[in-house]
Amino acid sequence: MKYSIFSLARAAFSGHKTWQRTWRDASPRDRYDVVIIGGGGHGLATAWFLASEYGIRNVAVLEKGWIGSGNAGRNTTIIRSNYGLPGNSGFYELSMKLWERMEQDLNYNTMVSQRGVINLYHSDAQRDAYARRGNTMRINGIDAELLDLAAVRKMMPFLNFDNARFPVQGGLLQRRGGTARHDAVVWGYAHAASALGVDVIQNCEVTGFVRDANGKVTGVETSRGKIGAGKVGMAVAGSSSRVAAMAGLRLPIESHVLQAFVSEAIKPLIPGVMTFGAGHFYVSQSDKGGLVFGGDIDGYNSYAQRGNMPVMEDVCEGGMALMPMIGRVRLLRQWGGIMDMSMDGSPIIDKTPVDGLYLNAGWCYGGFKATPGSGLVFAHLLARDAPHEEAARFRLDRFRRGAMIDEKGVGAQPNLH
Amino acid sequence: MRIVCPFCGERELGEFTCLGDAKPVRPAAGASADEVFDYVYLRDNVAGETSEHWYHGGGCRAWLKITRNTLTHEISSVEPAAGVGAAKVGA
Amino acid sequence: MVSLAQTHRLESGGLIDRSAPLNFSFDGKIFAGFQGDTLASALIANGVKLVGRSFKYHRPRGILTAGSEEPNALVELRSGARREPNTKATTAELYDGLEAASQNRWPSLRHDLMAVNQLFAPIFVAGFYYKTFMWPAKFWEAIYEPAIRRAAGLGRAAGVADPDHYDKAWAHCDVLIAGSGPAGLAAALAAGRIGARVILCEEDFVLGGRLLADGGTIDSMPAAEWISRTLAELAALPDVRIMTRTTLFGVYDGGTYGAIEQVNDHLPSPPQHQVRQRLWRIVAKRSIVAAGAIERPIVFTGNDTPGVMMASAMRTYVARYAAAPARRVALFTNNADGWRTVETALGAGLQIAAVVDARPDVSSEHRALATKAGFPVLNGSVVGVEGGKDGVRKIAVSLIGGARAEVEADGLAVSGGWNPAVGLTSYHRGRPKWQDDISAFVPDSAPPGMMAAGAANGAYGLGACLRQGFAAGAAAAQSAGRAGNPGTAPVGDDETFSLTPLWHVAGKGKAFVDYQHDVTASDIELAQREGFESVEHLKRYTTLGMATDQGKTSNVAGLAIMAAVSAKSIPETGTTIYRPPYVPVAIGAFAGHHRDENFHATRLTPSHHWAAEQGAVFVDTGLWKRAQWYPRSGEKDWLESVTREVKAVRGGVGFCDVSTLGKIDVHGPDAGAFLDRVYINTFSSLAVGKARYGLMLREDGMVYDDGTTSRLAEDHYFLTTTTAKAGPVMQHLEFCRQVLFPELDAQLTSVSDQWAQFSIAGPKTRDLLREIVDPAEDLSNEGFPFMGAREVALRGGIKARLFRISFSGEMAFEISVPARYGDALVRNLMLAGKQFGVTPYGTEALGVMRIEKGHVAGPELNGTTTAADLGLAKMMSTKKDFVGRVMAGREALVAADRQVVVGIKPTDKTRRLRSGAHVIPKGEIPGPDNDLGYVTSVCFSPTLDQWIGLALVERGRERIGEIVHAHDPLRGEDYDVELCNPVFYDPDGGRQRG
Amino acid sequence: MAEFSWLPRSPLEHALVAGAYGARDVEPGIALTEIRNFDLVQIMARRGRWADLANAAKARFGVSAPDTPKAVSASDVTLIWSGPDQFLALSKGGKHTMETLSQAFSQSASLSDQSHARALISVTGAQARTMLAKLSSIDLHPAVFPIGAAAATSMDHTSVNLWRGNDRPDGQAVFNLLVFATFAESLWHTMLDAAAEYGVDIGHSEEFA
Repeated sequence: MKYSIFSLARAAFSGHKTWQRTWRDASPRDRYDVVIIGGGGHGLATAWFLASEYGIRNVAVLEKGWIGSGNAGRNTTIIRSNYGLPGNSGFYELSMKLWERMEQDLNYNTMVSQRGVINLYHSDAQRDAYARRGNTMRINGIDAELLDLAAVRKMMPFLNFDNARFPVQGGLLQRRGGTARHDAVVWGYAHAASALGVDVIQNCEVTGFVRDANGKVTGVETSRGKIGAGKVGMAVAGSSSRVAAMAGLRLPIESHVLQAFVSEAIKPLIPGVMTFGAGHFYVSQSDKGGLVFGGDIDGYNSYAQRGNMPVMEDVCEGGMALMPMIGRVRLLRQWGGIMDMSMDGSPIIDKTPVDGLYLNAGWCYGGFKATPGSGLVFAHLLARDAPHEEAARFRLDRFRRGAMIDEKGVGAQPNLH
Repeated sequence: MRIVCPFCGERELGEFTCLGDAKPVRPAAGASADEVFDYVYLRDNVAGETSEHWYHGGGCRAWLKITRNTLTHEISSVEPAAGVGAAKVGA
Repeated sequence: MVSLAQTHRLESGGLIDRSAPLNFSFDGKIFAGFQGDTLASALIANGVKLVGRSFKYHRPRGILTAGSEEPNALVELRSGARREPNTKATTAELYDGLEAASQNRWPSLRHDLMAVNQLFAPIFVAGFYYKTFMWPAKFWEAIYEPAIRRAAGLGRAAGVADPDHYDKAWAHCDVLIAGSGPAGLAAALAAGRIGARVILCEEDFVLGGRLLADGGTIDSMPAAEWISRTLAELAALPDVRIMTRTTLFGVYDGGTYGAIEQVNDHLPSPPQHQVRQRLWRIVAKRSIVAAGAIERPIVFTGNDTPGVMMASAMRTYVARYAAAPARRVALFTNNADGWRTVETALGAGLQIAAVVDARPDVSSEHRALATKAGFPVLNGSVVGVEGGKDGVRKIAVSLIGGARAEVEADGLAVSGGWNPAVGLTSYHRGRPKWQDDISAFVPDSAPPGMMAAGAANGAYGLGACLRQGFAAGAAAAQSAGRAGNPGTAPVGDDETFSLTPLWHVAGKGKAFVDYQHDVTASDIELAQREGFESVEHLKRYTTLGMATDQGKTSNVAGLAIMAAVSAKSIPETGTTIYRPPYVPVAIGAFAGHHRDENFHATRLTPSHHWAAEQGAVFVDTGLWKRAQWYPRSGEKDWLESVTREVKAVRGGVGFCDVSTLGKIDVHGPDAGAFLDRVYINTFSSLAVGKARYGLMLREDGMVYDDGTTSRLAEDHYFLTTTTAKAGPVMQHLEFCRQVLFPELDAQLTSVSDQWAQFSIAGPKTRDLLREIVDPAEDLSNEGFPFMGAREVALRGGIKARLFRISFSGEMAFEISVPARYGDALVRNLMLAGKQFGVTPYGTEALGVMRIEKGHVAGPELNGTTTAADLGLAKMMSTKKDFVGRVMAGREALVAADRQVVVGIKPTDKTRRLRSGAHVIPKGEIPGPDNDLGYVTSVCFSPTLDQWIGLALVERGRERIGEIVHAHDPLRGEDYDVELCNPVFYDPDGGRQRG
Repeated sequence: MAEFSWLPRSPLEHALVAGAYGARDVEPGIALTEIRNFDLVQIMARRGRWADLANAAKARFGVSAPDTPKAVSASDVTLIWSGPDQFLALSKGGKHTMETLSQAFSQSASLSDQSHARALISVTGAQARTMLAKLSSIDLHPAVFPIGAAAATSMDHTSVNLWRGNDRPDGQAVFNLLVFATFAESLWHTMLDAAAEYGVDIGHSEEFA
């Protein structure tokens, strides 16, 4: 059923009894052309692009729990394409363009809200680094503006300009950046992919790979039986190493916990997305009114999906340093996600050394904004066996070659990215 | 998290920094680039018990080898790194 | 003062202090209450029923509960900069002058135009917004979203800086107890008597938990008397600490707990020098969750009408606060416990209109009570509530068997049973288990060291609470290693708990599950229909349980309804993940002291206060404050000051505080061998008395840091790092020493703070030094050659270290003295240097001179450059192993097309350069494929009288002499620059060697 | 030629204002005293040389070098454990300076002068533990942190050496803090903020507490 204000009004007459499932409740079939492991945003987007762009509809998405139960459902919903290095800029802009048409593509309101993303700077050196980055964006056809102090003051008069330890000097603004409703992205892709024939299979945990005599992956073992596959794509960020290990692979990835926080709902207080340049704090306000914020990863390897107090305090200290008006706003919920932290802070989308097995991993804490782009380029790789041009640098062998994409310049130490 | 430093006793997480997996051992001089690549870049990234290098930078500045479960954060052992306490080894 | 009637205050009773009347205002109207009231109890005492509006439909709402589970009675407390949105009236302590306002309504609470949303209720079902507002795309940001955002949210934040202070503290104990009800107090008694260090946290301002409202007999005395005896005994124990107004909100790893103490929220503002709230990090060997249980509503049509209240809350208002929520009370219950409300109400002289009991049978005692008091017992369910903003008027009842009845009442008490407070026990992602006899989830697993006791553990009777609490206290103390005698446990009555599960009474009209978020039973049915059956999907799709009450009254009912419609059992349906904090906590408390200037520590150099006296402008460099330049009167801008400083150095002599560099003593017989492994170049061969520039890599082959290291003795090197990397390099070196190369006999100590270090530079440096250094010291080029390093005596007796090194390219020394002499040294330099025009210079002039000299610094050492990129490939020894050697050789890191450091200067000498501009081949249209690199550092060079800079440019060294385009679209600038040798000044180095 | 004066200046000279601070309506619950002008030498045993160092220390100071988190005092020196195989020697009056100690430990240890790298603050008073609980994650309960206990720890993300000295004559516990000199002023302000509500008596001294 097509979603619109008219269908809603019609359904209202029947007490909304006429609505169907948002996606079909599929059970696994024996074989698919492509099996995607992971029913998060990336996996479902990949399936949708396979079906809609590449004409491959005999596709299953296997999810061990409920769709969106991983990082897709526990991130801070920011979308942006303000990267500074070749490889990243083009890819994230591709993704941004797909965000801009997502609701029409999917017939699902994912609440893509381009209210702007600003990275504040507090020193000349930081301004220069942002200038370099912003110019990269402009050269790649991405919108970027370097704001001075007066412009920031006008836009965000509530920041601490008077007695800050590290006074704000300006910011790098991407007006097209913003937020989207994370769960809706998952449901929207499931809705649209399912409509094109993709099987979205929940409560189906992959427990191993089926390999032929040559070692080629020909299917997966799951908690719901063996499923044959022409190709298998992994989109399980947070668990990439665990799943890859079933195929005997070791990855340049560590799993780390990133905490996120939301405040009680309050009337509109802040515009857009802000990141503090002198501490670990970024924030936006959801449509419901909660301040959604976060900071740095906890810094130790973890699969526990929960963090500890030092980082929680550190994040709130950053928040209070930046805008002391939030002192009496209450933190309502705290949670954690498992980040696939790669060795250079950038993702990996590539064939693996195992024939038939394809990898989409290493998103660090930037995975949400990449969702549509990741889906498209991974679908391309699965369909064509060659990288999409905007993902040509996200190769697995780049670490061995020395062609890292290291935005932060901290090297092979995942917890610093 | 609380870590029982073998020198200082139980201390809170904020005094420590985690570097990462302690299993990879730095290859000796003359090792191949592949061996060094493996050491620098590839990780088992275990979901479960694993050993890690932690630094008690906010305390006694000892590097520690900690066995910790990444699913529960439970710590089962803490040992000093090889070079800590070297004053008490045979000269 | 006006005397204000408290129309619904009972004549006697309650734990309020009638001798301490307090005035307060709600929506501008003045009311009176007493010390000991909450805002909610005081409003009730004044007959106020309507206190808020719901989130989506703006339905009128009243007070539902008497605790932190309250979904409805949220107010903006206080005003101005202290305005606190979404404050629960049920936990806000009354103080004189309290100001509260209702929220999420316009223009007023009684006449809220936003209630028009109710007209759209047929469309505004769960998740409706996912199905619409999609066309046209641009309308989302422009029209739909702003409207939604304005309508959403609840209260308004102050919007200005919080004027109050917060701090954070640590506490340590053997046994931590959450809750001061019978189980908590019994636990404290047992653990305390055994000799354990005990901390008991109670969110309320009075101790006793449910005993305060429900009373009972313990050890043959009234509960109140038992409480005061128990508190006296606990007070006499040296290591038992009772913290009221303190809520345990989270449990973290290793027995670390978070608690929030509302130190001064019960006052209009904190007294001078005191904080508003304090965040506690409590480290406990064992903990006992005795946080009780939360009574749960029954979902029926009209259940959100003001005047519908939880049965236990009604008891609390009547018994504890002597405030009557209604004069004529009806009770709707599915369990025996609800009947306590009847007893309490009758005891306070209120009328009972009827008891609607969903169970087929009611005990004979209760029947007798009904007969005696003359009210009917209706076996059935409430199916409708007549009433509105001003409360309940009439209740429609469907009797078992199908008959209907109506009851006139002005208040309806509801009890659907109790849910143990399983939050704390579940925060490590443990799921509670279903217990059939009480139809509730109880803790199954718990974080290490934690146990639950009493109602929090599903034990609802007073006797059981006391027994469980006492046993838990004793067990916790013992397992924490204490071995005293707990004495005997307090004894109380055992009550039987009889309940017939009832979650939802089907009917027409809205029946609310989540009051605050307006989630109805039919929303849950819709979610199920659309496939959102998983409880997590249910929560996310309908927003059930995501409001400020965190679903304390709604979650279990919601999933029970989901279980029913999806034909599963409740345990099969399961719970969502419980997430801390247990109650919402002010963000300011998590920040504590660390805000404004105190966000991070500040490091000051030894010459800081002297520089401040000179009027220096300071710049933040990491935690440091460094003098950036020293403006003089008449100078029109920073550039003029900096230019003067540079010229003064190049033409005479100046000095700069460089104490911020990291300084490390490397000692031991293997110190040289150690440095050989951490630097790319060799240090073991360095002669004593000499300094050498060193470069270190990360193991991935990228440049990590640089600095000058001197050999002061055979077994003693003095290593310097950049300011930014001082801490990380120390950690890295300790890693190398302790982990990578444990066989080496080397010792490391940070001496960053021991030495005040100054760079003295310029052709007259020696003249100045000779004034200050003991004349016996030979400072000639022969006696103290370039890169020499040694200790010298200064005039007046103290010792200093001199290093003949130069960052500026001038004849220069760095001098270091023990830090407490740093202030004296600058003053003496000024005194001695007056005759030479000595000029203090700041970091800007330092930066100008290093760019003129082509030295790389932070912008070039950006973590993605190799030694070769920086033009330092020749330093890499091929004769030894060192950190980063192998990975530095990877193909892409030695490729010919890498971006390398070059100099740039504008072809138009009057043009200003800016860092961050990109480099594009001349004549080409900028694009990703011809982006050759970017400008890293720029300055106005007074020496060359033009702007110059350094850049990282693809094949830069091959391009020297090429004119390229500096492209800076961010700042709207495009201009030609020439790529040149990065050493702009004295390329032969004659000046620094002279 | 000018004659130069070399007056040492404490890192707290600017920030420390002697006298009362904070709440005035109560008996001061905290006394903060800076001790100025001391000698402090970091002594680190070399590889395999702990026994030699211990012997040398015993001979030089008359007490055993601390090998666990403790502070041990002799008549003219306090030895404060600062990490595995290392301790600090704190003294006054030039008795145990770098110069004088390097002879005694030349074979067994590496010495590093820290005399100017730290400020020394003593905290005492009825509320000392309460106030320190805001700064320190260490358990300072008398049974856990008795006289002579020491800790290398952090306050306000800054490294400190903390040890408990002898009680004051009135029975109040005394906590000594060595803080890095360039952080001292900042940490001092943090301490004052933590102490203000209890009333503070501020002073400085040339003598150890």
